[in-house]
Amino acid sequence: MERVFANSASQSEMPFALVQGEPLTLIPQDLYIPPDALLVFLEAFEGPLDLLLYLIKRQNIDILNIPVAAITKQYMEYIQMMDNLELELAAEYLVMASMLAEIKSRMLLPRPAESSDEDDPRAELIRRLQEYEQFKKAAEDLDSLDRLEREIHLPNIELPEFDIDLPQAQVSINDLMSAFRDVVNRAEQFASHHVEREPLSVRERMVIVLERINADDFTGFIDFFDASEGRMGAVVSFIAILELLKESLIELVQAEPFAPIYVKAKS
Amino acid sequence: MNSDKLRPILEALFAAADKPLSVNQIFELFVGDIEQPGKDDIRQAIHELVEQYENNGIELKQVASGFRFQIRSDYETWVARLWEQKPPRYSRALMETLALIAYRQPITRGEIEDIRGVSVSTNMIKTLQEREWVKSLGHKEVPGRPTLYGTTREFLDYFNLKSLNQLPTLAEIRDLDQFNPEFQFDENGEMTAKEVDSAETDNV
Amino acid sequence: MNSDKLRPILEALFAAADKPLSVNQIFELFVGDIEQPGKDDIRQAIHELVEQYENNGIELKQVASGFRFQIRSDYETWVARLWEQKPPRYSRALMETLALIAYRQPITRGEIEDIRGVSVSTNMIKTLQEREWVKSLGHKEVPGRPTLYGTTREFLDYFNLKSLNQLPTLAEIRDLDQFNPEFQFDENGEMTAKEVDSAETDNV
Repeated sequence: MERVFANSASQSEMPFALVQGEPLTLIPQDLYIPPDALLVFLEAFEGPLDLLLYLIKRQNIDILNIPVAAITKQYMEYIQMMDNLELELAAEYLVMASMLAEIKSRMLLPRPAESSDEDDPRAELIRRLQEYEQFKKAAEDLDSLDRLEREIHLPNIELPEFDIDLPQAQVSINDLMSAFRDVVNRAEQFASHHVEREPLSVRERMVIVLERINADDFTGFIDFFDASEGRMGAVVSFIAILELLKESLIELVQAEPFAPIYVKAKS
Repeated sequence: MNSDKLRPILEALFAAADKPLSVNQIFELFVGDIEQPGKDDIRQAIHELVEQYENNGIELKQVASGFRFQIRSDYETWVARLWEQKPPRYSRALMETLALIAYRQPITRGEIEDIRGVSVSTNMIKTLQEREWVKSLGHKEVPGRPTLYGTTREFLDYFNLKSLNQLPTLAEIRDLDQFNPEFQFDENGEMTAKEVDSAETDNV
Repeated sequence: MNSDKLRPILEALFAAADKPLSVNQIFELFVGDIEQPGKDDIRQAIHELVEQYENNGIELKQVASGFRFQIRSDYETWVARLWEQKPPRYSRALMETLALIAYRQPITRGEIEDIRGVSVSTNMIKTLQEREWVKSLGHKEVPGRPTLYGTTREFLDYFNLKSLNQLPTLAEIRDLDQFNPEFQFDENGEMTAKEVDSAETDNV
């Protein structure tokens, strides 16, 4: 296993920094890759075909003439690394692994002397790799076209003061609510995004605080509390200020102990 | 930089800018360039541009904070027909963006994108700002200093709300769904025109 | 209506519209007017406008769904200084999916997945549809009736193209016949790069 890696590394360089001699069980032993870097590296692949293409290109192998055994071995090592890192391994990577193993085993069998190209067990894999490479390139070409918001900008030309009322899009509060419900439902399918649900009164107060401190350099902490709002109002203000502090949107300033506290925009 | 070279650059700048540009603002844009025009060069080029557009459908016009291109009011009749022909409609994506700004303000564009899992186009935010439903509340002090957005007084007025507090909570929205299966979407994700009978909620 | 009169009206229309305008759309705007221009008049005026803006900072450009004013990309350097926001970026996965839809339309999600070798997330298709780059063209009459996707005119407009023909040509795939069926393993079962004449594969 180490040998293959040494080989491949000598043929072309690995694309990230290598740190030698770390006593890690992570394979291969002579080639330590910081797990973070490896993670980024592995996540850069769009899938098994992309990974295979990378392995082939890195060694300057003609795609039409893939050394299946060597490539399979390298491929399996990457799969193993992903597994060790507990990367969520897409099933497609495993399917590809078994496809490679099958091709490899078929190539070990003797073939009739009169075999045609179509009988080459690699044919299907090569076809897929070529097709994928074609569209990988097409995607890059597409990405480099001039496009709106990047190279192409549209003019922003002001309308004159019209005497006529231009129609505006009509929106109902139901539209707004269902849009919110949908976006939250969708976000919740992905565990990483929990849309928190602070009471809106806090959100609203946060905005009020922000508006006020943007207007003035320093606003007294006390000014955000209005006795007429009662205990509930004070609590809402207090939570809003804490929330803004947590999100690093504001800071509290106090010159010395017991001096007045001021709220200002974080800078 | 002579004015023949400067003129089309300024033309591009005035056309692209979403606010009027003053001579000073334009001057600042060139600071550091090898060929840096002086303020008089800029004034001269602006003067030429104003003349160049004298008989056109658009004009370079001076307003309080600088110069901007605008449609000549002589052509109002025809321009207004563009809207009659195609009354604007908001996309689903825009509604979701508005909903997130309303419910999660202050919020940055990046945060909206994180929650939606889909990128938010500049145009969408611009449309909401032009409608005066959304405004900038300042910047978040993180790398890139992204703009924080929130809803406006006009937003509340439009939806007939006294305060954000009156917006239904998510739990209430979900409860409502059970009684009211009227949130229908067609294949393109567009909201259908069909309105619910609860008159107090939807009218604008 | 002669083209001297028509030209500034069209100029105002193009400047005001937020989407490209086609000759037909413009023609419709004048229907019912006493002085109603014909389509050829409109084409002539557009032609003159394109020429009029030939050396300017903005240009009247034809894209898939019509003509639009846009800032000439020569001036992008300066225009980019006006805004702080970076243009939206799209992932490789999204661009690959979009490329497949553009070049292979009509295509189903399953077919895209076959070529890319990975599954295509629902969010990605949604993003593409929200951007109005991709639309459903119907269903394929196979079990499961999967949706067939294709690109829209807005896709072409966004990428500054008049038609699909203007897409960069696909790289050629070399013929499978060319490939060499010869290979050999060394003692350890490692394939050698060396090519041999015999079709023997069995010395492992």
